[in-house]
Amino acid sequence: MQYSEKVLDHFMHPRNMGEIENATASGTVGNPVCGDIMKMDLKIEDNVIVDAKFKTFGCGSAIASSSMATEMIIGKTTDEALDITNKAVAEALDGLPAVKMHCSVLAEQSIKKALNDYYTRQGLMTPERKAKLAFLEVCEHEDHENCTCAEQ
Amino acid sequence: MQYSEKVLDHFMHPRNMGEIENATASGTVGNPVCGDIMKMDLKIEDNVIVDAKFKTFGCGSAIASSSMATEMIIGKTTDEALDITNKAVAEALDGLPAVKMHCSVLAEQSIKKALNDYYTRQGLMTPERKAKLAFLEVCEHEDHENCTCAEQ
Amino acid sequence: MSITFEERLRESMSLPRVYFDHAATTQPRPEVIEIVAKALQDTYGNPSSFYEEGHRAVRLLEESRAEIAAGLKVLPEEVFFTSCGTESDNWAIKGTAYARQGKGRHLITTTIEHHAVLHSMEALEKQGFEVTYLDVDYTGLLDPEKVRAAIRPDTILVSVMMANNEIGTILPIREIGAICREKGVLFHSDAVQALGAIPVHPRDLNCDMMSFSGHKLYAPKGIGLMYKRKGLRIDRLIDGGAQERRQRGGTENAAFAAGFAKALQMSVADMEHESVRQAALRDRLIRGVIERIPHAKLNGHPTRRLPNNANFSFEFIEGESILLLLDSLGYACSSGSACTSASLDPSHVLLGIGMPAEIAHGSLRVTLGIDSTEEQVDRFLLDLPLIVERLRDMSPLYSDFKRGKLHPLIPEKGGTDIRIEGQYNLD
Amino acid sequence: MSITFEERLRESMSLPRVYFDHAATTQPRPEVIEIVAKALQDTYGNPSSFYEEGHRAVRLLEESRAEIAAGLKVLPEEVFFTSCGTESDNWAIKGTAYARQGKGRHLITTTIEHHAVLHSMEALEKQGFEVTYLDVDYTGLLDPEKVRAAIRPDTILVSVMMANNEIGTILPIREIGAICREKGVLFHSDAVQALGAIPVHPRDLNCDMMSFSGHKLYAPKGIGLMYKRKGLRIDRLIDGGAQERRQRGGTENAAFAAGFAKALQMSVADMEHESVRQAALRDRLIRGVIERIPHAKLNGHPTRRLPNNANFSFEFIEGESILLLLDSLGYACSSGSACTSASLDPSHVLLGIGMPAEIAHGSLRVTLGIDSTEEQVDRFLLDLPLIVERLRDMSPLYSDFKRGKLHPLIPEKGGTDIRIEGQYNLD
Ligand SMILES: Cc1ncc(COP(=O)(O)O)c(C=O)c1O
Ligand SMILES: Cc1ncc(COP(=O)(O)O)c(C=O)c1O
Repeated sequence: MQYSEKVLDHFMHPRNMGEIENATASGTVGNPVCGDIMKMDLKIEDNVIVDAKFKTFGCGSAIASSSMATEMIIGKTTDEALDITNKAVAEALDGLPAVKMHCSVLAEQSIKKALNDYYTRQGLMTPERKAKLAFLEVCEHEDHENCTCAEQ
Repeated sequence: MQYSEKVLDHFMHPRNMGEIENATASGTVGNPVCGDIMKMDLKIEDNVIVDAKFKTFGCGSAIASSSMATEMIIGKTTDEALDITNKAVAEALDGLPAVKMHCSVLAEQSIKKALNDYYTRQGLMTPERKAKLAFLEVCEHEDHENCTCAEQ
Repeated sequence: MSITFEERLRESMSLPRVYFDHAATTQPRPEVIEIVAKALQDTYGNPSSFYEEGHRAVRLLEESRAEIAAGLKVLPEEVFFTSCGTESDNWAIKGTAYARQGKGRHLITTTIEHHAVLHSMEALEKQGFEVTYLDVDYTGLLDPEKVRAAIRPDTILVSVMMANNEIGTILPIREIGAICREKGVLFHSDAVQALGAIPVHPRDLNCDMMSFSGHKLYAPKGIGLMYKRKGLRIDRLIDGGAQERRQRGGTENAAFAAGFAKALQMSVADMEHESVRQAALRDRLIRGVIERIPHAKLNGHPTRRLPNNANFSFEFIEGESILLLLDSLGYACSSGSACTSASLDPSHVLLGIGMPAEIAHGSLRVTLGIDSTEEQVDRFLLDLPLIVERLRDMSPLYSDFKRGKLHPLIPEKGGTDIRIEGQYNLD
Repeated sequence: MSITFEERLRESMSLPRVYFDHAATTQPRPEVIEIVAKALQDTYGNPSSFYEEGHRAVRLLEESRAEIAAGLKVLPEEVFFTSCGTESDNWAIKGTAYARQGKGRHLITTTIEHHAVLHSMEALEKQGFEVTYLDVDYTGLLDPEKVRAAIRPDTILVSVMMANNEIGTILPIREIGAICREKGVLFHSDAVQALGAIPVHPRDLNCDMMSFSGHKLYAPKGIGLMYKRKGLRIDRLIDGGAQERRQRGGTENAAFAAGFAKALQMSVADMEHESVRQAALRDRLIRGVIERIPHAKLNGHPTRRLPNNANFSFEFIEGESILLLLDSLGYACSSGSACTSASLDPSHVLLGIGMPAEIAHGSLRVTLGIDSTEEQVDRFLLDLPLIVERLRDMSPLYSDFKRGKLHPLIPEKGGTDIRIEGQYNLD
């Protein structure tokens, strides 16, 4: 198993690593038992993500995926960010090894969890948005059996 | 599996190979199905083996064993020759590989078969001699199951 | 002929040795040894390791796999490295049997397979599996229709070798494979002797699994291959780590894998030329032997045989003594397969093609290789008749024949397509 | 400390790489490579062949076997060559199970064995055998009395490793073997990690069978050994020709056998000196790591461990990312056994010694070798704290801890003999 240059670059030089003081919204997914936790902080102005920062406990591809994810959402509207899939994150990294695809899933979910927080708190939740956030129903109660690391 | 120098010497330069015209006695043991046949011709004068010649169809150690056997019996009385064991033949050859010990058995038996021929035809058979030749009872009717190649 | 054995024995001291046992094993090509030694030195990482040295090893391993796959015209993920041809045979047969025993417990093979196959089958028989051993004809060929007739509803595997290691006969495995496919039965072929000598493309040959071994094609001893069709699941023989797509545990021998890839690539590149060259040498050898030695016959198929294989029977004499005298004159040959040389039984292959034991004991296998020359063959044709004559002079069977007491089973003028009938009638 | 990771990253470009993963595999010694290359070239005959080239090969093979037997203080006929440690483990376990199933179908092992053992056991379980997996304590030790208590009338085999490949703990196999002998149960030990590092004498250790692998002691990958007590009959794993006293088919890899013999002989000769030297380096490393890195602990036994093994847990961070950063600074290390690196699960060994999964994910194994130096250790002690710090800075768990939201499982000052209790209580 070997990582692409892009993954290694984002792992060695992570973009937007850190936390945002007084973030507009924040989302944490994963579980230390599974070996991955991602925390995504967003600063949102006029429905546009003006800043994003991550902290990740996890393997190289988890760190790279969160780094890449922040790059992909900064400057996007929240609804655009909501449409970013784990595949898009993985592709932007020039691919991930099969056993590591769940890292890109975590990145997608950490964004969504933060956006869920945002929409809910701002009273902006719509049925459409809710539908795109449906997975969180499971995720909120996640345990080792249901967490993404058991997915592949 | 490798032969001793002695075996190779007797194989490459067999002693007393051939047949004796008007041999006093002669014995053939073995079976082409088993891959070994030894024929031993003896010239006996005053109960002393004055000449012996062999012909052998068989492997290297079969040829070497018959060659060695002829050397061991020439000059001996028939009763002395009767006491020569396959172990003595094998030892004289500095040993035989375990799977080849039956070749020395064949050498012993070819001598005995010739001596049986001699004692019988000369009316010299005694109970003692008969006892030493007992194995021939089996050997006369030998088939693939009973022949010496099935012995080890 | 006025030259004697003793003279040739003296002369042979100053002659180079002649290696005529390429079916037993081959000397690794210099290019292969170089690659192996370099890999042992430079690419020593564990291919499963997660750092530069490991990545380098995994690259070497996977490049080797891809090169081999290209040579076989299969996918890299269909190529599995093993430790030898024997392991591949065991894995294919036992792995299939254990994985499919729910479907049935009947297997089919031939009487002339290598012991790796036969003894795997016997091990399964002890565990309650049932095995049908199909007879071949006197040339070593198997009628594919016999396979069709032997397949039962509970048949789970057919295993038929591609080319026999003793008599060189090339079996009609494509046709057998087609029948197996039609009947929905898995088909394995031991192609250890074929690879490198003739084209081997598992897909074209309708094989689900094939076994190969490096040391028959100028790679080292201790590396084998298994081709296993994509998607086919059988049980593991060697359980352990996640190596070889979790199908075969054990830290990978990337050095020998690279050696195998190089050897195969070179053999495939040489094949067109070498198979013609070796077949011409082989035919020169066969013609010379049959012409010069009375009561001699070629064993195996007269034409449908490996380009490097000649196997003879000489009446009235025994095989090991031929080998010993050949060795003393500088030749490395065998009387059958190397791995049974400690056994006293006549070759199961020769018995399997219907040869009586008394003739089967007197066989000689000569197998040529990339280093074999016309000069070597001609030298051999000078020496072999002296050896046969010398041993016949010692043979009581030959005396009997000379005295008219024994009717020969091989006619005096011999031949390349003789079926032996009957057996000795000794009085 | 004023030096930064980025500075060290730039500096490391001009530094030689440091190989600290000798438990995964080793680079063959130059003397070994030379012997192997020479044997591939000169001793290419098939050891079963009946002529000079074959005799030369069999001599090399048997001399190698005798040399190894001398190193193990056993008889040459008790030493069998295999293709790897994994094959030896499979053979010992499955071969015993199949041969003795008439007597019983129960086997005993531990939870911290290598996958070669564990997956062999699982394969047997699928076939209706029953396996007891004994727990070890938090240091990796197994109380021999637990084995006694687990033995039943239908127990046919106990398999307990001599030294663990991840945490380096040396298990009391002599005592376990004595109990097995007393109870009339066969005892196998996987000594793959022990051979070459500490004295291994199967008889003294009351072992009926032992598994070894060449590549852990500076011989090539692709050769293993099995010690099998004289007279002990188990089933074959690889059926075939008459090689290895009819116990293991396949043309012998005499070249690697000779390499193994050389490597073992050199390791035995070096052992007294090297084990002291490496243990001193290891202790310097352990002390340095625990002193310089907060919330770090040594895994395995504090003293009863292989001289070359150090295994750490670092709280709040994950193992693979440590390895990647180490690799970038020029170090080859591992987080557990190499053969499971593709897996996402935390090490079964760390779980087996009772470590909670959240800590088990953050482990690092450093294993030294004959080429390891004090300079390398000191360089490592400079770099590792930077790496851990960098990853903790990225870790949301560490933020939580800093904010007092998470109670650490490893105390700040760390240690070499810490038993972790409880698990995270995340809100
Ligand atoms: C304890 C232990 N057993 C078995 C093995 C397997 O050895 P091999 O890789 O030679 O199959 C290893 C190493 O991989 C090991 O560390
Ligand atoms: C037809 C055939 N199958 C299998 C084998 C076994 O190969 P290996 O010696 O690599 O185990 C051989 C040669 O020994 C062979 O000729």
